[in-house]
Amino acid sequence: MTAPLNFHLEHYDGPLDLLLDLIRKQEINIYDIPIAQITAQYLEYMQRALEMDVELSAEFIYMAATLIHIKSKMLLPRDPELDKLLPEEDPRKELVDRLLEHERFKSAAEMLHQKRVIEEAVWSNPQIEQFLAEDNNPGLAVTLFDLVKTFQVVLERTKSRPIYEIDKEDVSVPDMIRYLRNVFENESRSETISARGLFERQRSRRAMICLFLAVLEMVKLQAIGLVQNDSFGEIGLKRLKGFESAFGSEQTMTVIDEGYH
Amino acid sequence: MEELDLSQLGEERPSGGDEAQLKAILEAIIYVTDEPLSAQQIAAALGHPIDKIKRILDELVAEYARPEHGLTVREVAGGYKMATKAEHHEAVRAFVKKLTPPLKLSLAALETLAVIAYKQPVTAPEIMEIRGVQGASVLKTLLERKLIAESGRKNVVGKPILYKTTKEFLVQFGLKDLSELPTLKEFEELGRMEVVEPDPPPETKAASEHG
Amino acid sequence: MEELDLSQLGEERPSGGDEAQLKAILEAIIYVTDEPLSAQQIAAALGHPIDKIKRILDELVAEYARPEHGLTVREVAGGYKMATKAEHHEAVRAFVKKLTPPLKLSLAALETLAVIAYKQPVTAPEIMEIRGVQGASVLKTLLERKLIAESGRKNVVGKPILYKTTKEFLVQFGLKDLSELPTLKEFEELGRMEVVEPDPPPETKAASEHG
Repeated sequence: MTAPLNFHLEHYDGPLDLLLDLIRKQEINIYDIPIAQITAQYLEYMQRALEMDVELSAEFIYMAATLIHIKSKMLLPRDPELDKLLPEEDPRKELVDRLLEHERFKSAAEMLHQKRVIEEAVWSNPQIEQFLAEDNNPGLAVTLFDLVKTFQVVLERTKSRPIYEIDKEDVSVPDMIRYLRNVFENESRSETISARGLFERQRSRRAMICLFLAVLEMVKLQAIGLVQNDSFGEIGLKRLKGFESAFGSEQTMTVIDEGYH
Repeated sequence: MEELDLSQLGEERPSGGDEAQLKAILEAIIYVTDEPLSAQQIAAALGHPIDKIKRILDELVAEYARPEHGLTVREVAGGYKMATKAEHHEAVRAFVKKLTPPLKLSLAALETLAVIAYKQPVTAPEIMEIRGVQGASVLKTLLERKLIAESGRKNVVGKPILYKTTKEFLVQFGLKDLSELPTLKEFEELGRMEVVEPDPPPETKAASEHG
Repeated sequence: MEELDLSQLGEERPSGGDEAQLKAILEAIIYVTDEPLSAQQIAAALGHPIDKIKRILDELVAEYARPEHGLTVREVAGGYKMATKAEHHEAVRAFVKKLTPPLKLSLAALETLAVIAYKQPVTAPEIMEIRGVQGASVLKTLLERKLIAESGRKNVVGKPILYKTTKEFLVQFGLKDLSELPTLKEFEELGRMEVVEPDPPPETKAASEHG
């Protein structure tokens, strides 16, 4: 059988779209679909798509299976007596219902499109800016979607955090000592922390220098020690007994703050 | 800036002049604001009874509806908004500069939007079932354009997110509210009418199916 | 899909006799443009004699001058422009002020809120660590808007304050409870991020933090 249609191979947005087009273009009564004919045409479309390397999604294949299933069901002879007792539903019915439902939404989409065409011909020119107070700075009106998207962006940024110079005033040696103190406080007592890891997390050269000086300060205070397990291995930072006495009160930090001021 | 006592603006002094004054203020307010304003919002802010505000707004709508006006006061998304009339678009277009940002939606996006508009709140799997297509990427477009929004979760296995249309949807499609959408049944009847009954070509006769 | 033929919407070529139509078009044009348009510009664009355009423009000016209108068509800088009448400016300003503003958040605030929503309870240093930004926090803004609240202190040295989102947060984002927050996985399923908007360079972001 030759296909009566010029298929626009990439045109169909799913198998329901293709089936509807086959039915409507041939002016077939949707309530009495010649299933063998439509199945053949449908399979031919898939064949052609295959030949032209058009990728068909799984639902096209699933629909092909459905069509063949319906076709085989319709070929089975039915017992007229049983039919009287237990009238069997038309095997095409479920498919027809789905097609009709799909078509209704296609019409609804068309209706929305027409409404947009009208809206595109309408212009509004609000002048609210003139009446907004200066302190009424515009921000973002946000939705849940914005919230998730923002979080995603933050996480993406964390992954590919670039090295850049931040404001010179931003990081100081005392800052870095506090930072290290926090890091150690969040780790279990015996944990060795990779020095390289700490430096890699810094985002500016200045921060790295401050971190380096902070490490030296803390070693001097005997709050932490440096460990290296084998001669060219990773250098690790380890919390020492002096940690508590050094940071138990704010006094140490006050002295350091003054020293670096 | 000093807060003006809005009650001075003609409240409770039932003379015709005051009503004209109030109408003038309503016209100015609708002209100025970018969001559709509901009668209730306006009434609350101006300290006038809502009935009175609504009556004067309806007068404004009727007046601008007359053909000698190129502007219209429309009811959109539950509020009132001033705009040009669509029928003058050709003449106006030449003078418009970047006023309405274009909203171009693909057919897939429009269909998805239609499903959400009619079935809301609805989940992504339900939308895909109706459209017969996998893939939810158009949902992202619609969310980004604020035409749809999340609306809780459906209490079924997997707790899928529910979606609904937004006020922006009403604005962009010029709808007063959702009830203004034609019913799905109306589309069905349209479809039925199109079925040009008998005369199927001979080879499509159902009989040949079974033979 | 076919373009809808807008000429069906009732447009007729403005003929000499149809002055009402022409007046409507002039009204729409003056409304739409931000710069004052001269009669000459309009006449040239519409293909009508300038005398006629000028006469109808004068009619518009006279009509809008009547007290029941809050708008005015003014001759400014050799052209015509629509605006609100000065005598209603205070009323309009007061009205605009009273409009309940939508929930507006800066990008920094939104980022901080997102981190708290997904990582709660969380401390300020942890938020900064995740955001990768140093500098003044926007926690105060979020606390003021009652979107977040304090939730005890973390049991580490310095006992930093923990933050969590509030009931108001749920209300503002239409969530029944926190379990309704979309997971990042769900978000990603909405379609690969096509990197729609290029991320502003980190310098600008850091700068805006301090600003």
